[in-house]
Amino acid sequence: MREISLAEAVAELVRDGDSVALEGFTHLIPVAAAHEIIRQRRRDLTLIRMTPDLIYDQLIGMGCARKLVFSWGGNPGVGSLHRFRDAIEHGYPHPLEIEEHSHAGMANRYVAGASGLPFAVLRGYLGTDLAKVTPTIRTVTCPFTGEELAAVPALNPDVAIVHAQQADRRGNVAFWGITGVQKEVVLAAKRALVTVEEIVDEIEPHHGQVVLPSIAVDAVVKAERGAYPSYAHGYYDRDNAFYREWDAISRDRDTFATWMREHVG
Amino acid sequence: MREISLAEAVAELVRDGDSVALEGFTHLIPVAAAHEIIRQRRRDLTLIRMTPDLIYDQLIGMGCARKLVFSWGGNPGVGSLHRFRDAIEHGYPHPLEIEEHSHAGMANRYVAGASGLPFAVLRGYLGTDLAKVTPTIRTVTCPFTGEELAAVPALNPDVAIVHAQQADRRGNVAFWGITGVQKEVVLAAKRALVTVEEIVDEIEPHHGQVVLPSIAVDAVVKAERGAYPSYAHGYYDRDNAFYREWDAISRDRDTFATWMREHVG
Amino acid sequence: MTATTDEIMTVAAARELRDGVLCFVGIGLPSAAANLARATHAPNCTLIYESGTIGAKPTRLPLSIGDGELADTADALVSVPEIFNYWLQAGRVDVGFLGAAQIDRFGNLNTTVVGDYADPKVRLPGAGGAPEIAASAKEVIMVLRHNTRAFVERLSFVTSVVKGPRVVLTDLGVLRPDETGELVLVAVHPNVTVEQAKAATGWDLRVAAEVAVTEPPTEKELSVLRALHAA
Amino acid sequence: MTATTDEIMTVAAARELRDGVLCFVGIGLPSAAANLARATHAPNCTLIYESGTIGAKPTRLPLSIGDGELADTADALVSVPEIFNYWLQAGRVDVGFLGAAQIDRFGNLNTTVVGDYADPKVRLPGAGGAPEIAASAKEVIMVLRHNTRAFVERLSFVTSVVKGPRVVLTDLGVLRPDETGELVLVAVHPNVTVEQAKAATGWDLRVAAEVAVTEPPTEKELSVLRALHAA
Repeated sequence: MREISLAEAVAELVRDGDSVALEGFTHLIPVAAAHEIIRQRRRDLTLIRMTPDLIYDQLIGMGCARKLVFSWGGNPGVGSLHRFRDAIEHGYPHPLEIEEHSHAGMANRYVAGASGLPFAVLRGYLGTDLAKVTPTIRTVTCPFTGEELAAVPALNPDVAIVHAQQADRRGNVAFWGITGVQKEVVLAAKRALVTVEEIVDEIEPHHGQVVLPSIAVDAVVKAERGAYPSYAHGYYDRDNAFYREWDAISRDRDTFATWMREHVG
Repeated sequence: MREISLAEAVAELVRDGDSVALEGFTHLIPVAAAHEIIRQRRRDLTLIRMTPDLIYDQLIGMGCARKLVFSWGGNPGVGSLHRFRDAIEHGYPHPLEIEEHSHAGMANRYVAGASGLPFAVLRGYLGTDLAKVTPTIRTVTCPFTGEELAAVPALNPDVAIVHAQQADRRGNVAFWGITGVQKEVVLAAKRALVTVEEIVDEIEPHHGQVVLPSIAVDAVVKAERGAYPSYAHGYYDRDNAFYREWDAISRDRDTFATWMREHVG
Repeated sequence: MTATTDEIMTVAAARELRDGVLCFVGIGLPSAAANLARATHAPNCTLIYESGTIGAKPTRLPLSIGDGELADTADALVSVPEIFNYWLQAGRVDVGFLGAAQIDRFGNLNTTVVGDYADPKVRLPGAGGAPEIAASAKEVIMVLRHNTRAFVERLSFVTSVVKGPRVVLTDLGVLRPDETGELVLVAVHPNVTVEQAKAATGWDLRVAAEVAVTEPPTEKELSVLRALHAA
Repeated sequence: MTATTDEIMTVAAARELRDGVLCFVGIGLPSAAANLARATHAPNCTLIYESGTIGAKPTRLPLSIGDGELADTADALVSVPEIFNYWLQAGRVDVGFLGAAQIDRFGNLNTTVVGDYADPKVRLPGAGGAPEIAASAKEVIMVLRHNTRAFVERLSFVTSVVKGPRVVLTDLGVLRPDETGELVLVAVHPNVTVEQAKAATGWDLRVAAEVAVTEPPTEKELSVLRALHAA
């Protein structure tokens, strides 16, 4: 495995204008990598993520994003994402284009992307206004039953970024606990960066473990506590208090800017 | 978990005329359950399996099957399945209807079945004669790119039967090693029977482990060495010699009948 | 113990959950109600969270749908695509629990925007798992606070269309659909009047011929609920 | 050591595998060739078997595509749907290795029946993974014994249509497609004549202007191959 720093990996893999998916479903959110993207002042990104949360609030608030592809944008268990809302409601710091799906739609878009298919089929969106405002929701007819189902196009981000608990020295990556769509987003993306808590000699089995073989990944970088304030199962807990504090930090534009300058740089 | 014998489970869950999928990809083939079906003299079954091997040779040779849905019918590493060939080539012991797919098609049919979708989409069968002889291969057009892809209907067997290494006392089932399509076939089926090597207090994690929660399964039955002569990773090895011997046993109708009477009953 | 209106609503929601069902749980009030049910009259319910935990048995209420407690106590952990495709879409879920910012008289839900979609007054989180839970669960239980901002004549945006039989639990009472699908007030909580419920509804709320009064939370229900919150 | 014709064929096939590629391996001769390559000039190949093992490093040759040895030595174990969807169909596979009962002059393959489909003379195993390997792998290497039953003017059944660039290794020589896609004899193995190859082909086999002679297996190649078989 190539030795590389997080700064080098982001510099090499994430470019202005890219579509970038940082995934992690509550668990294992790639916070360290998101902060590195902010420090490197990437611009015009199409940010993709099922659950835009604090890191996307930060990326949007710092002006990195041109567009957001998502299915649920909130601070889980707390409330609104104020930078996300400010961008959509008031165009601050600049207007944000959105492409909005349901969780089932987004998950299946990644599955189609990972599978090399142009689209995915699901029972979804029926009767909702989502299909009216999102042009990437269409229908397809079953050639056997004649039933009409929803169709969504594959997602193939330029870059996928995820955080995992472990990699071995050959670059095989292990996640366990809640593993979300991490396997799918990595396999759907053109380039993949994985930050890990720890590099180990041998990956030990764990319940619900997902292993990505090294050939699926372009760079593996050690980033201890790289998912904080989210959590890494077996390493550290979610800092629920910080999620609550973020509400006050992010509510005001200046408070947010000051906090980012002091804590992210 | 309900205490039940294999004979009771098969009597309750497998009925004449049912579509029955016994899966296990080389590893964990549910041999004990197949033999119980033969002993209970089930008839007119639609047998479904990606890789009909010795157990399907036996079920077909003993006259249990009316139809076979499959993608590769051979004795892996050895050669032909002679009872399968005798049924197709000479209609012995009676004619066998076949519905033939590729592995990719069969795997996706189970995925669609497990997902509650009427069909699956894949890049497959292009230019082959399979689409000419198999009416369950059609096409669908991507509503985004206009690309034409293959479509196959969902498989939802009446009964799925698989063999696993362990179940805990609440009926959660654990497979590891090569897990094939076992999760999908169980979730696609109307009823599911799992035989296991061992009932344990607590399922320990293993590399590549798949856990089926108890609610996905109708009956869990202990059947030690229930996959022999295939293997159960961590319990016993594949009896490669028996696979070679089967070639001679199965080649002749009478030798086969005698062997079955003596060894299965 | 005196119950708060939120506690009465949560207890009423928990009571709707029959034992033995497979329940797809959203975070917040639905999670509190489902776990209260599991800890009292419905110990054999299986709880599924969209994060991929099946059969989670949390002893404290998770703050998010992906808390480690859910993974630690689950029978099985699966990916998010599997939860939505193999579990929800496949029709295995008996009961879905949903909240919303807005509801209309037919129980359709809005969690997307207040105001115009392109230029919203309030941008809400969005759909999440709700449209497919609403469509695929055999039965949907909705929980939301009763006021005219939430109970509206016309939704700003239809995020989810609820299909199956359903019940709506509020901090004022209980609503169930009649044969046309329109929600009817069938019960009020203790010390709540029918007039209060009507005044808190943005349309002309239909009222059942006989309006029941909710049994107040028992000591057991309240103490278990508070323990779940405190843990 | 004197090499058998099967050994020469297997060694020739192994040499076609460039180091570092991702190779989807069928059982039998392809598996022997791929593992010989990994043990000699191509140590950084990643082998995928359709049973769901990625990066298997077997020290003995598996009898079937699902042997425990493959799982024990793999970097990752995935389900069969994942192997076909996330790995093969996604276009990650550089090289597919295929055998067949029949091949035509364009490299199309039959593994289904000899004779009529509805009333076959010989019922063969069927498609397995071959149609999608043939279509999705960037390059396909075919290995089969050279005789007029196998090399036929017209296939009884088209099971697989090979798309990418390809090579056919037989026990007599090496065939590669020209610009029209027709297979041309480009090399013969030691002690094999062009006439023998032509006589073993069921169509009028085209022959390259210069027909090379295969380098005989080295001592190293033979001893490693035999050790793989013996282990």
